[in-house]
Amino acid sequence: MLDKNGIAQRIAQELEDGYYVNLGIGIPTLVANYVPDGISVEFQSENGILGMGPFPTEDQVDADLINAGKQTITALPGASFFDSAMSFGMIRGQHVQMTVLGAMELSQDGDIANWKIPGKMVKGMGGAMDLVASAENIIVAMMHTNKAGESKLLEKCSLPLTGVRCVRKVVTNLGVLDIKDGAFHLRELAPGISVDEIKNATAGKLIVDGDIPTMKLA
Amino acid sequence: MLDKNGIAQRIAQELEDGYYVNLGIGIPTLVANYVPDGISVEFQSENGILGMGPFPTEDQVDADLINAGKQTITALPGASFFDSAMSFGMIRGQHVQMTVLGAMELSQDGDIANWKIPGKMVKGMGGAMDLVASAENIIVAMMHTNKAGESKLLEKCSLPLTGVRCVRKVVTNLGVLDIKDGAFHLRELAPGISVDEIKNATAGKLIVDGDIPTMKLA
Amino acid sequence: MIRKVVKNAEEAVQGLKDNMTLMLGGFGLSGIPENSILAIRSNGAKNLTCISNNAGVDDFGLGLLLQTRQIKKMISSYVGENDLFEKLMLSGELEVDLIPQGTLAERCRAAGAGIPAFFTPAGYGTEVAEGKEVRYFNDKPHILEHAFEADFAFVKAWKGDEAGNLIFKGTARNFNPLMAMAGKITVAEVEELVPAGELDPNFIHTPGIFVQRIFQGVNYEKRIEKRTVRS
Amino acid sequence: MIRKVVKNAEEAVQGLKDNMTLMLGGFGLSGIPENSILAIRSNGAKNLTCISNNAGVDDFGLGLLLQTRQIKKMISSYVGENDLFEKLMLSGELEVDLIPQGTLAERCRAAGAGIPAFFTPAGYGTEVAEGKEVRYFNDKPHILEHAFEADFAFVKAWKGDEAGNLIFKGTARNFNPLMAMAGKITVAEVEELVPAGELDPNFIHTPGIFVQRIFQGVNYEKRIEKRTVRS
Repeated sequence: MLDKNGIAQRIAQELEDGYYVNLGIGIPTLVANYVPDGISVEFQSENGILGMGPFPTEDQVDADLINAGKQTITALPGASFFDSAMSFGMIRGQHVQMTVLGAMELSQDGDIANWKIPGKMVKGMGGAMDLVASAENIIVAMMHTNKAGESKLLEKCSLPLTGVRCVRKVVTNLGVLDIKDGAFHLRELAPGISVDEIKNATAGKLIVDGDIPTMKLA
Repeated sequence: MLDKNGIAQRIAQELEDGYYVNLGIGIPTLVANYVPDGISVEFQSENGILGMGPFPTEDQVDADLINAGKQTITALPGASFFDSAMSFGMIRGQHVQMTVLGAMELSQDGDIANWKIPGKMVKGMGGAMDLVASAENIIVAMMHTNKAGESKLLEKCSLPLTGVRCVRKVVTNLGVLDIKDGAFHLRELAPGISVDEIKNATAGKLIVDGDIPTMKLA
Repeated sequence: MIRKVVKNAEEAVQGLKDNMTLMLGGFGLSGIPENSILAIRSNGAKNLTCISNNAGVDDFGLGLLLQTRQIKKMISSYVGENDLFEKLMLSGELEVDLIPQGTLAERCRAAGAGIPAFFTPAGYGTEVAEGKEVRYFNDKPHILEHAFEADFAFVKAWKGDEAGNLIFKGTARNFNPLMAMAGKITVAEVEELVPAGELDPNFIHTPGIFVQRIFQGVNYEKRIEKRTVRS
Repeated sequence: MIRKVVKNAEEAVQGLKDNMTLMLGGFGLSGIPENSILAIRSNGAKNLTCISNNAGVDDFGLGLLLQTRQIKKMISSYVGENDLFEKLMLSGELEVDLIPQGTLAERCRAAGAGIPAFFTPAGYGTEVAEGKEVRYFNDKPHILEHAFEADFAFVKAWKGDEAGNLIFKGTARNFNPLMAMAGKITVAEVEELVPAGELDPNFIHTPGIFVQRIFQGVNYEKRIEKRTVRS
């Protein structure tokens, strides 16, 4: 089974040289720590920076330099700042090649729900709806089941949607699954996880085609 | 009768303190020479400058600094440069308080034709259609009649339109006329011009209400 | 030079009245018009509709106008981080309209640029799209969104000049330049106000034409919501 | 650092083929991609559709691609100043689509920003509006306009860095930043190419994400169409 860092590490294998990448809050943020050697990517944060760097040292902290999670950050050489319309122009215009975000639920059609739980305080969707409606290459990072042990990979989402038919791939603590043709297609198992464990934890239609390899993490 | 400079001088009296102004090519350009004392205005050129100054001296000439007529210009203190989308954002968003442009024909409904003569080479509308469709305060500067002596103030335009129901005022070599309620309303006479001369030169519906004063030029 | 400089925030908010719609720049607590918010509180106008990406925290930013119950409605993309907000929202005292962040930004820009409506894919198939026109472009569904209208826009810049030109710093730029374009009256507060001619015309983020009133702000707190440092 | 630097214009136009749609920055002869135009001429691709505010003059700018009959169609707002253009247009060898300048600019931006269509008042009631959807907003008629699509965008900047960030100078900015956003492949030629980190990230006009290929141009002529001086 993977922990949060393991999920991030596996997702980082999806990065390709030259990608501009938007990372959501939580597990997705950790992906930046595992960029494979020999490839160059740049991170975009939708509040208006391209070329986002690591957290600052104490003396670098600047209230005018934060990420979408409102954390203080730094800018790398070659960075640029821009306004929110330009930022979402990049996103809607599909200039960002990979988007990683978390989810509460996913459906076998690629629908995603990650912003609202009826009856609870709703904080808002932030930029998530723009991201999922626009990007071609959306990867979800999440636990396979919720705290109650129920599957988050469903036939249909029960929560209000963030976007429809948009997620192509999900990396969970149990494995890697592609989403296409109305089903979850199991591609890789997390270390120590069996196909049966995935079957038990997946409520939506699951396709297991041939031998499923266990993922390789460096 | 006014010459081109006289028309420009009279139009300049329409300027108010704090106006941002877009001047078209030809007579309108001359308006900048007659800004009344004691008021401050800024000139916008739609190719991307606010705070346009006079023509440069020989040693100031810069290929990267031109106006919409492609003439070399200068920038005044407080100027700014911007892209064409921002520039027309200013125009469409009605941030420019006064637009002065030329016309081939005007109708009594405020329609304007100034970009195309069927059968002749058509050069294009440039920014004129955006300007006339957007601005609240459009003043046309032109001769009252064409080279054949025919009125350019018509019941209906015969040439392809640049915009409909948009022109509020026209200053010609013969006088000043407001356009409203489907008619030209004579407001001022050019020096030496009689009401009858205006009547003879105006093909569209003309309203002459009371005594018409002769305009005052400083 | 067109005169735009006002003495302070109090003078800048003159004309602000009950029931008006305001835009306020900033993302989180970064780039928020701190001085103007305090002056709006002193002004006391009530039943305000505020368009702002976030709603501040309990004791800073727009949270201050929630304390005084001056806000009737918030139009935002994300409103966490505020206990009073939650209480007012759940009790029905505060209306909240949640909008995708990119749509929020584009609706501000559209207002300033004279674009009354545009199509965007964001929110299709979600409750955000309810009641909105759907149209396909290149086989992809989009929804029609409209420009905002705002009586006042309050923005915060790093530097500004007496002609109203503004320069923002880092990610404190965010919604500020878009809202500056969109206000019937746009008020800019700046950390440093300089004479016209001191800012390079090539590097102006907001041309002065969009700014009706400008003043040099005081006592900037520039609070940091999540100070995160490298170990 | 994402690799974007190419050796020269010839390398930058690789992949350009017959029947493609190109965008080319510039207003008049100011800010035009001089090097790229020469490379397009050498490349020889034919039946090109060119989106550009103007069409150059007889012996400079896009006029050079008219000479070689590489352009099938021009999409512009103003095309005077060019005898060959007139001849080709009147003989039917060249298609011309004339578009209001602000609509041209906004359709470029829309293409880059993922906005497939928007409403604008420009052109309502004129032949520009023929066949287009009309809708009233605030009692004012608007027409629906669509985003462009372009296989290549060629832009010219003053300075650029190896990350693809661009800075323009004066009114040579014009359409360049908008077209840079809109090309499937955007080629930027710059007067001065510097290492990443040398340009202030606060004053980038076009963020590098929009630029796929960048090179330092040579032998800039920067011709002036109407040299006008004060006496």
